[in-house]
Amino acid sequence: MTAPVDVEAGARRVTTAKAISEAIAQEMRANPEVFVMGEDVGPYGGIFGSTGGLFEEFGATRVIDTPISETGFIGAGIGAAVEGMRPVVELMFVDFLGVCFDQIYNHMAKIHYESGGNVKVPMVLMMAVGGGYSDAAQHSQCLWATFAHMPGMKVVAPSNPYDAKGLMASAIKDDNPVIFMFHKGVMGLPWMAKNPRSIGAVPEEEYTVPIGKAAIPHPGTDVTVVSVSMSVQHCLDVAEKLEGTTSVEVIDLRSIVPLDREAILASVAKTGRLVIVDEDYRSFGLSGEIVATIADKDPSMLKVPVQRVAYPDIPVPYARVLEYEALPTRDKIEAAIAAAMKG
Amino acid sequence: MTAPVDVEAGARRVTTAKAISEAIAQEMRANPEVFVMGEDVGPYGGIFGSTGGLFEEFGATRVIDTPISETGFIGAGIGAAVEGMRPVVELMFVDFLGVCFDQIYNHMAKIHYESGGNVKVPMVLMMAVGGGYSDAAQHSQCLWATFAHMPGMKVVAPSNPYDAKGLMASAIKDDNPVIFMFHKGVMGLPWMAKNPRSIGAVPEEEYTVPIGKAAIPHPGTDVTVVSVSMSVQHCLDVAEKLEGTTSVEVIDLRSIVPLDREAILASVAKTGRLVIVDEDYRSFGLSGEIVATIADKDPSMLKVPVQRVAYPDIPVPYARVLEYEALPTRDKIEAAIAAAMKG
Amino acid sequence: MVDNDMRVDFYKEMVRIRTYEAALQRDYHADKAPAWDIGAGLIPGEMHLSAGQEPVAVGLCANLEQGDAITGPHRPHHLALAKGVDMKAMTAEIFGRDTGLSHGKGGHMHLFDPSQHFSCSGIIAQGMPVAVGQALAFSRRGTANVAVAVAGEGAANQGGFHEALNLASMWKLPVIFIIEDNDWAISVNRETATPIKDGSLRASAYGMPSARIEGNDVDAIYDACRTAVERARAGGGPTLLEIHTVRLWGHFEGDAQAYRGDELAAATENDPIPLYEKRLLAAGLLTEDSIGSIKAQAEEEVEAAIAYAKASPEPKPSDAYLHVFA
Amino acid sequence: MVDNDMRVDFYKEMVRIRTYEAALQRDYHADKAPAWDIGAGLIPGEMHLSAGQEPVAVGLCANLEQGDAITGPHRPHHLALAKGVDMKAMTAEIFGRDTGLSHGKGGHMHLFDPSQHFSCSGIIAQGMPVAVGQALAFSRRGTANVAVAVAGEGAANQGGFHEALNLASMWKLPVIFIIEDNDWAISVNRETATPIKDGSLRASAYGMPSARIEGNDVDAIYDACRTAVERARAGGGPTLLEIHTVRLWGHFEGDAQAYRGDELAAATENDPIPLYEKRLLAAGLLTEDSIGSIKAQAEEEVEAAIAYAKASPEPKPSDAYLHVFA
Ligand SMILES: Cc1ncc(C[n+]2csc(CCOP(=O)(O)OP(=O)(O)O)c2C)c(N)n1
Ligand SMILES: Cc1ncc(C[n+]2csc(CCOP(=O)(O)OP(=O)(O)O)c2C)c(N)n1
Ligand SMILES: [Mg+2]
Ligand SMILES: [Mg+2]
Repeated sequence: MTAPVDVEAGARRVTTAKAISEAIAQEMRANPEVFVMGEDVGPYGGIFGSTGGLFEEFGATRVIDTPISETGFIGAGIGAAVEGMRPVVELMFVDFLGVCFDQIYNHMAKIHYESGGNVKVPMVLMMAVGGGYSDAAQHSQCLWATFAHMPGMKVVAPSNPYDAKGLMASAIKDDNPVIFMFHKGVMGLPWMAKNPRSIGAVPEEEYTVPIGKAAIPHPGTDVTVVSVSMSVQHCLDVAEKLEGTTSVEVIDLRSIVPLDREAILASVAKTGRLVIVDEDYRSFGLSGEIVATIADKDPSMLKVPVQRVAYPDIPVPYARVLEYEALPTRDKIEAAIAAAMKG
Repeated sequence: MTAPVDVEAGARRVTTAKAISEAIAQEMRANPEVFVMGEDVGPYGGIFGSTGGLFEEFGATRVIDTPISETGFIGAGIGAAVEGMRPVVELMFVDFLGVCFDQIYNHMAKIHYESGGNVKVPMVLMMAVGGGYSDAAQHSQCLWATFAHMPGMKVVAPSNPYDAKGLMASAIKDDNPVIFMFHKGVMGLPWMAKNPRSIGAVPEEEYTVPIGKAAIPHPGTDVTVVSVSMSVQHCLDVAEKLEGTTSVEVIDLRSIVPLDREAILASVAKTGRLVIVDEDYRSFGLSGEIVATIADKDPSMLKVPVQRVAYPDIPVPYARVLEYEALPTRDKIEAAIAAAMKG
Repeated sequence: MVDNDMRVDFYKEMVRIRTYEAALQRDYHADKAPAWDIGAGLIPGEMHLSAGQEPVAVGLCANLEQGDAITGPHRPHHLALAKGVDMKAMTAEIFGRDTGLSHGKGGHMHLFDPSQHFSCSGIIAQGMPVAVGQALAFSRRGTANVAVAVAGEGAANQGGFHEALNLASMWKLPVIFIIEDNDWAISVNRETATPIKDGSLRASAYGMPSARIEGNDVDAIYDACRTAVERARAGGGPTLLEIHTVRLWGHFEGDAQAYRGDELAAATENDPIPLYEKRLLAAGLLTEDSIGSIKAQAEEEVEAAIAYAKASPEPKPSDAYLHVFA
Repeated sequence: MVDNDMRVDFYKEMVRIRTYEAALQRDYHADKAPAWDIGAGLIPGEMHLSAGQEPVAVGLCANLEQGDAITGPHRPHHLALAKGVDMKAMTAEIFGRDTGLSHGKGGHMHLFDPSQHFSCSGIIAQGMPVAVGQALAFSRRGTANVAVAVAGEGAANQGGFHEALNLASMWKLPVIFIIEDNDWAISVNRETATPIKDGSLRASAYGMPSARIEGNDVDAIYDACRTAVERARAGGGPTLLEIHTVRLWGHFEGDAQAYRGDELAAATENDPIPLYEKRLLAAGLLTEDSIGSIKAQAEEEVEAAIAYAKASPEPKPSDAYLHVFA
């Protein structure tokens, strides 16, 4: 685990969206086999800005606007990857996985195994996740656990621009399929409310962030708070607020597959108290797996019940008041930390 | 929780496949709005026998063979259900969910919620699950956790003929979408190796088994073994074998959603030792959720580490020797129980 | 055939819809300042308005009865209003209020009115199979009702389109498939995504009758829909209609449409409502006065609906947990 | 055009494939007794054999080079053998051995031979988009290679068919889509599932050239594929070919085919290999002797491959954990 590289004051600060498109551009310059495909990834630059500027630099043969045929173009990405190209394919919203999931989990994820290691599928499938802006039940989910439950894909979900750039570079270089999930809230979009953490210092040069390694952006000793993606920003806000009263160790998983179980175990061994903050649905998902990771080893590590601040098992409602009732907000995180400290 | 109804010696014994088709037939006789739709559900009687005899009795208007268009006919089931019919739709193998998952989780599961309770989708989506006969990576999965992670669907998976008939009757009567998963190994198929438990006493008259209630087919005091579907048969074999040495309490979940958390908690409160046997993939699934259910309440209930005998996070391999390395077999269950007793 | 009374009604209904969309546009943007924040304001979230596509909804729905069904796409308001969905309850839904169609749970892309057999979905083309199932129910019950699936020209490249058309034709069900071809799928032009000019040709892949209707003319749309609906009611099976229409505004609110270039100006000139108004004026069916009063009446109804929505209570936070299961 | 040497080669290759399938059928059933258990024996699992469909594979692959790609369906053996996949490694895979194409991980429905750009999948129609992507790679790299997607007539009702054809046509890629129309999708007859008689008409939905080839005649199939492959190599884009063929045996082994009735007897009479043999005999291209030696040679090759498979070691149990990630 490494905390994000220290960047001097005055360093260039960019949005996560820009960090992602910059990583793709650098890989495209370095490797002619890298190309981008998806809906509105061309002149529009990606609905969430993940491909901004790429069409202008690389043109229509390497930045391909597709019909609304996710099974078709994700399958085409797989075919190109099988032949050794390195496609970066965008599924606009994770919520659309249902129209193309067979290509994803029965093909992209399994071909390498089914071929006994003879066929590689070096492909990045990126997608927007998350809610908080009243996009309702079909456009607001996280669903990382859905991918993570299926073997054969790496799954990453950065919480900030620095990690996003480094993880995208790693994902494109990886010989395996990588699901790259960017939360709309971390993209630093001009048209969405945002935490200042969605814009940050990012080196212009290429670098990688390793897939499968958690970060500890806020070390502490009293309680472990494990989270990923957008929710990490809230956790950090709360951890900073509680400085002086409660020493909160925030673990940013960054990758869901591989899951950095060692980082979690080491922290809980120290604190004995665990809060999990997860914007994906609560049951049968990430939060349960994290708890089980500890119980597999030694349940007595946990001094008190685990607090799961996760999305309740309800579809995402539209009205703001309903959606925020369900989202893992700072207030809920703070209350969960308090409950863990009391217990 | 109720153990399966006591049935006198000499009672009629049928396969799980027959029990399912009988439940459907009885509901079809009682309610003209019930109909069946899917691939090969007509004259063929369902690839796994779930619709045997229905075409002969009810004809082609109520037992409809479809094209290979799962998005099309599952969507059509939803439309019919929205208009108040009660379709029983078969997806031949759960592994095919990827070609129709949007209809399932974005429509079937969410319409009731999105409509604020104004539109019901009383539909059963049944499907075969499970491996053990070298059908490899695309035809051998369980994937109940994939459905269970998504809110809005009930999910049931019987382990024996009695429960299968009663759960199918409940599913058809239910006003909610119900995923009905039958493991090929519990169907009692003439062309597949089977545990004798796949054929059992089943009353001819109609009855229901409640959705959301676990059964305790083998009560015990030393260790809790929680399982579902086919694996329950293995757990019972092991529990019977260990009688006299270890007192094993086997919990047959029967339903994954709603999950009978009380039954699990009550048993673990008694035994302090937990083995989970799950043919679905290990990570981010059922086994983690069960552990978390305990840690949410009181991790100190667990005297020793949890043993998860689950499908490892690998695609299902073809060769028998590879597949059985991965499957939750009796040997592994026995070893896990021994480990739990030692710990 | 369309008669003069119908023409005036068509005009009224198109004005009503446009007035509605314009008012929503106004209120959508009103309180998103200073930084434009999609999640803020009285109407949060994505917003796909239908300006320019009114002739499709009006020409279609003039052929439908309350018991007929529509599954609409992410851009649903024109269809919902023309079908007869209650404007107040729909507006309250879009404003996220407890008096809304779904108590604020669904929002603009998920409008459900079972009394009108109306629904819509934000997932491209996925309403099409649902309409097939509604038609299946109608046909099993022996009603003469029809189900209509409406989707964009972009949606016609989605697998669900193919499967739905094939099923409906195979089972000869009373379904009308309407493709609203507005030339754009967000920023992707039809020519980038669809290799044929006349998408109605796709019907021949299923042995289904079809037509492409040019001109965005409500009269012609009415006639084509009438043929299709009559065929369906009479047991003659499904029809595919591709209707060339125009998207006057952005894909969603906030879309700067840089990708449209000159085409946008041309589109704006093809606004079907002023064009129709001119024809009806010329034919003496409308006068400046009657136009004024039609518009005033529309304003009144729309503002009343918006006022109703604004005055309605929000749902209770804990209502979020209701309605997961029946 | 097909010349006489080619005809003899076609015959040889068809005999080779049939001999292979018959031998697999024998060994598949050999040790499943006493109760027939699908998971037992030397070859466990589902088994979809291709008897009757040899003309498609042979007529197609005679036009292909090693660098061309095929994505096949759940019924892949004829295609794999005709494409040049090594018979020994393929057989060892089907027997679940460590010397198999995939070390026993894939099995009969998941044969991967990257040297021949051959793959297949057990999920209906889902190989079709993958072929489009292979063609995309070929075209980006400027090779003259083509990609072929093969699927059944049942698969042509799946959404993936539609999306793949649309993409390939839109991007004018070197893809040949082959629909093997054997009249059946398991127990569901074409007439129950597909509302049009000539499925090649579906190509017009994408502005794509197409043909339906009747007669299950390898010569005609060769010619049609040749036209398509040449067009693709020359940059002329994709073609859809629907080839009427016959499924002589059950959908999978163990299928009693009660649903087929009289049609089965007729199908059996249409076995393409004896018919072709008769023609070549009549034309003097074959003699009873040469037929005998062709069959003997095929037997020899096939039995050697099976012997190789049987003699090969099984994978180590712990190998199950290898190859999840590269
Ligand atoms: C399956 C799926 N893919 C992508 C999207 C994102 N999306 C929403 S609207 C849209 C464009 C739709 O174009 P069209 O069908 O022509 O309808 P229009 O917006 O023009 O009315 C896209 C791509 C989606 N909602 N669902
Ligand atoms: C998406 C999907 N749906 C259903 C199946 C089950 N299935 C396997 S083969 C088959 C029939 C295929 O028919 P066709 O495409 O005509 O090929 P054929 O078997 O005749 O060669 C079906 C329904 C599957 N494998 N994948
Ligand atoms: Mg459009
Ligand atoms: Mg077939």
